[in-house]
Amino acid sequence: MLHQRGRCWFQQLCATHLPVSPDSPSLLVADTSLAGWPARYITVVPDRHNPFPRARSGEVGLREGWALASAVQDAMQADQAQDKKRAIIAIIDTPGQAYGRREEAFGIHQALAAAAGAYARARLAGHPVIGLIVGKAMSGAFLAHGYQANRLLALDDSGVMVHAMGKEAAARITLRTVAELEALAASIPPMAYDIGSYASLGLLWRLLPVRNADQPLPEDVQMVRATLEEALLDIQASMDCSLVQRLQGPHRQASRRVRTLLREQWPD
Amino acid sequence: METLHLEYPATAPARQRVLVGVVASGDLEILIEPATAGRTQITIHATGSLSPDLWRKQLDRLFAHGAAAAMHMEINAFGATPGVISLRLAQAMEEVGT
Amino acid sequence: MPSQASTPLHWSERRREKRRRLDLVNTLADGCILPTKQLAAALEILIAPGDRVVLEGNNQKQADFLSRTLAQLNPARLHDLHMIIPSVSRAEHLDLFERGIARKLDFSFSGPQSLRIGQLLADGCLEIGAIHTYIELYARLFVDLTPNVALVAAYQADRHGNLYTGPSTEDTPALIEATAFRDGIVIAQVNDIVDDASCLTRVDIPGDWVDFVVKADRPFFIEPLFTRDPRQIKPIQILMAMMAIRGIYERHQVQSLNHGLGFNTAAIELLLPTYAASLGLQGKICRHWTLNPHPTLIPAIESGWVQSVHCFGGELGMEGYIAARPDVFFTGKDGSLRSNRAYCQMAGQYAVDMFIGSTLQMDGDGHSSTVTLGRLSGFGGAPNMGHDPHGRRHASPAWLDLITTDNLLSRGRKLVVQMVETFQGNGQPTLVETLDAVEVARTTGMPLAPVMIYGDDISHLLTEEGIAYLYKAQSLEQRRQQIAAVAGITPIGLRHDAASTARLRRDGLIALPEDLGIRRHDASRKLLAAKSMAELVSWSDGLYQPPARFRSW
Amino acid sequence: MSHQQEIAHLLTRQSFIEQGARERARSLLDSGTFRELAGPFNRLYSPWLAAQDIATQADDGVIVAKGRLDGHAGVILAIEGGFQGGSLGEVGGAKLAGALEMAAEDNRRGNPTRAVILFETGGVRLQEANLGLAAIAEIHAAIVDLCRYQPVIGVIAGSVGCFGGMSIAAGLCSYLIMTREARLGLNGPQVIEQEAGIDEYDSHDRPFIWSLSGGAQRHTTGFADALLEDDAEQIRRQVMQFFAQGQPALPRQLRCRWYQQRLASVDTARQTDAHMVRAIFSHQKDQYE
Repeated sequence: MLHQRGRCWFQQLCATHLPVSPDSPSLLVADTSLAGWPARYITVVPDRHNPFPRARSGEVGLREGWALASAVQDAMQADQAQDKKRAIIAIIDTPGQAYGRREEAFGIHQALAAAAGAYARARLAGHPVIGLIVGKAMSGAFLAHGYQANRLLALDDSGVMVHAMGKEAAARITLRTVAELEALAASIPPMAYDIGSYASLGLLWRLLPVRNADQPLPEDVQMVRATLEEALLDIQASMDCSLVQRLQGPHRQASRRVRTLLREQWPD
Repeated sequence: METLHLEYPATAPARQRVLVGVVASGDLEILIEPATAGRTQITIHATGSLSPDLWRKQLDRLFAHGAAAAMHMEINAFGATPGVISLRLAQAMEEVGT
Repeated sequence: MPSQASTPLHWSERRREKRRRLDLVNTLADGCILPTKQLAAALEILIAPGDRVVLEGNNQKQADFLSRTLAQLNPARLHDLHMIIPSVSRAEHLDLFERGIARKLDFSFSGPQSLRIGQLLADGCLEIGAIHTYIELYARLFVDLTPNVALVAAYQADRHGNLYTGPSTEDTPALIEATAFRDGIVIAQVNDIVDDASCLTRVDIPGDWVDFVVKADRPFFIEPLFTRDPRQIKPIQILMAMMAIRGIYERHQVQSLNHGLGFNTAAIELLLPTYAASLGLQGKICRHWTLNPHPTLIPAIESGWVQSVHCFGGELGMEGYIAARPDVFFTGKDGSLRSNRAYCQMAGQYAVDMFIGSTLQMDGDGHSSTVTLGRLSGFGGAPNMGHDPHGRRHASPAWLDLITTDNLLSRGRKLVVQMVETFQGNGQPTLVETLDAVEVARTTGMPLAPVMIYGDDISHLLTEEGIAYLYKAQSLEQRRQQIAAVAGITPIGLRHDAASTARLRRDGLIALPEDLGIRRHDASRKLLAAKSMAELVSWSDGLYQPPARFRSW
Repeated sequence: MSHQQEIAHLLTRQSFIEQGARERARSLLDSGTFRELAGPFNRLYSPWLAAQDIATQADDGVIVAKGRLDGHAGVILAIEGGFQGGSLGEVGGAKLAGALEMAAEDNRRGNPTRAVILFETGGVRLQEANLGLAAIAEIHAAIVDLCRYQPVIGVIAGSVGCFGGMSIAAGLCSYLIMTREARLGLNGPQVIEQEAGIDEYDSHDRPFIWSLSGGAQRHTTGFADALLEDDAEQIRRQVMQFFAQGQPALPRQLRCRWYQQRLASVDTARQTDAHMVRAIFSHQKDQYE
């Protein structure tokens, strides 16, 4: 039932919501508010009737990619003339992008690009964008849904996981056993699958301890909402719409050094 | 990955920096920078099947006579054969201009 | 009463036995056509325990329906067969031994199955007659290994047994000839049966020589063994190809030749229209070829370098191109290639100036072998082409050029070139103190070490270090010095000393790239006439159609 | 072109695919203007590969080259497919993202720097997994940012192709140039076969793979804007022409409604093939919403 976390947290956080008619049953979209600021919540959920069979378990597939892009673009369009750009909150719980023949054939890369691009443009246009990881945030699916946020938050829970590829597949591709992969992950933080290691990379703005990530207790929901509000205020206070605050982690020294060198050497 | 340091007598400093090759499977890259006259220092980082002893023997043949320019050389190799190593070194020497 | 002369019977035992077996399958067959489903039943009758059976396992074409069916028969009824298989290349070839259907094996080559042959031999499941060269194995079919049964493959048959063996005729004529004309039984699997000869593409084997044809359950397996993707050619191979062209082809004016199947020789083929052309060598070298239809030869053919190519076998995807170039290739009236391994091997042995090949190991004396520990591979045709046939009497410029005296009674010499990198990609030296073959001979009880090419047959050794002109060696000791001088940092190379290398160089006994006017720096893929499969297709005017696994479009 | 002309052309044309990343960058920039930043002599080795005993390269497989593109300030970002399959780790990813960020900053300061990305990549380097993924997200962010000022042009030449998170980056480019040998897809054939089975995707069937993700199909179905021969000069000219054209009227990534409409018409009851994809995306007339 892991993949129902997205739906569950969506429902908890959007208790009094204005449901937006979604482009796809695998997408939940609601307009509500956060700390008195308008907010659109979006999550991808399993849809066992999805016409694309490889995207029935909460994967981000062709329909989901384009629908995410629409949901974000529509919000941008609606707020185009507004000073108060609504916050966009991506609730993330997806086992990954859809792996299939139809997906490749009909250009899933473009669908995911549309989604990632829409979130990035929303951020640049001044929409506060927050990514809340409540379950799996895997690979291309995460790139399309959430990774472009101004702030990333994650539940501190063993069911929460960020990675570029599932363990078994990664082992096969790198010609290692799962055990070898796990041993390596223990000493190479970016290879680890647990959210604690991920947090050490400095990409998360906040790691949130909850008592029950699957069936959140009222205090869990309360705490998460309060942190989302904090994140919103932090974004608004920072006056910065880039991703620069992700670069500060102790394990991102090389990322910083490269940028410093580029800046030094850039002028002609 | 093995790391190996070698040092050889040399002539005048190399005239320029040089980069050749790519660390593809069975290949290597060589980075050369001028050094003070008289010495060439070589650092090798290698994965693959060639033993440090063979690396030394291969480079001895090219540099032990001391006729090459003085340089700092760094080699990054990924399973390169002695044949490929000598080909890349010849390319590098050609570009250094000795 | 005058006894009924037993003599006539005595003199035609083989014929009588053949007749007896054929009569037994009368009810199964429709004339010479065996129904696909009846093959197993028919084989059980047509083959008897202890028979000598030649099975067409070729370099490329495989009589795989026959071999698969044979391997499934009941070993209680059919056992102790003596198999003759030119190329042991399929798993079921060895299942025959594991299951007890066959006992003894004579063969020439066993690339992918070489490890398992070694194991079966060690387990006592298999007894080896001998490991031959191709032409030697065919020769023995006409002497002391005449088959009782031949199991062969063809593309098409008609209802009278006429066969179209198509571009990949390969070994079929030799195997059938030896069987059919000494009252053996010839069974051909075909992909397709047509009514009569007028519907056949052409007749390669007359129906008289064939006893049965059976339509296979699926078309025979064929391997595109000689396709080399130009993308995989490395600068080191281009350097060596440049050295070969300058230091051997040009120097000796090599006009007729055989090439092995590796990337080294593919590089040479692709440098002809570019590098060799820039040396003004077109028309002077590489005019006549005995080799499989290598796709990498297309640019040289299209540039007008090549006058003729005779082939051992075909190559998948080259059919249309060959059909459109009948001046170059041997083709039938129908336009398709006619290959023949026996003739092409003979041509490669007697009629060409040069053989150039490769090996996994060579020792300090120049003996080479592809047999390594645990692997009983044979050598196919390399030893035939890779030696100087003393029976040759016609002269050619290259053959004469290897004479090192001015004595009118000395003979010319074929060029036998080994072209190897001093180390293999796995970091193992190619030039070794002792061939693994020696240890293999010791452990398997072979009378001699399985040597592919003997040191005294090699005229040139080409490594990335240089060329050793071994035909000029005045003594074994000098040959050893020459080999060591181009052996880099292998155990053999470490034997050399700088003074003797300098002397060898001065005396023209070895040549380094710089002696040939080649700068290592210039060894670039830019010199390749085609750099990808797609470019080969363009060179062929769209006639070459590479197999799917070589396509990147 | 006659066969003889074709042969003459084969012998004289300058292959782009054959060139390494540095040479490719050089061949696109105006002659004599190539200047490499954060180059190999800065020795930006991947800290993570070395820790896993894997060979490293001094530029981590990504080249940042500043120079002039038809006289305009430009930067070329070229991925070296020969090193670790063009995979992106922390350093290489930071070079790409950082350079694009600098180009956007230039534009904000009134200096209209242009960028070209030469893709040759399998995506995230699994040995640096989450830092590669994070860097790719930053590359996406930077492309979107820079696209506000200048077209960003992507070239996929081959032979590695463009996969994984970097296929999304390719999808964010204003224009995409491909050759017939290039492939563009989110998931690599091997991974799809492993995840979904050989009936879904046969990773050994090369014609099938190219029929869906190869340059010709991607161009026919509108996922790439130019299909060119493997000719460095033709590719250079096309890059300049796209810059001269300016921003596309409606970039692919903004055509949500059109793509959603087209996908809704797909009969997902049957498995798809190249022909079906061409039929679905052949309605180019209504592409502007």
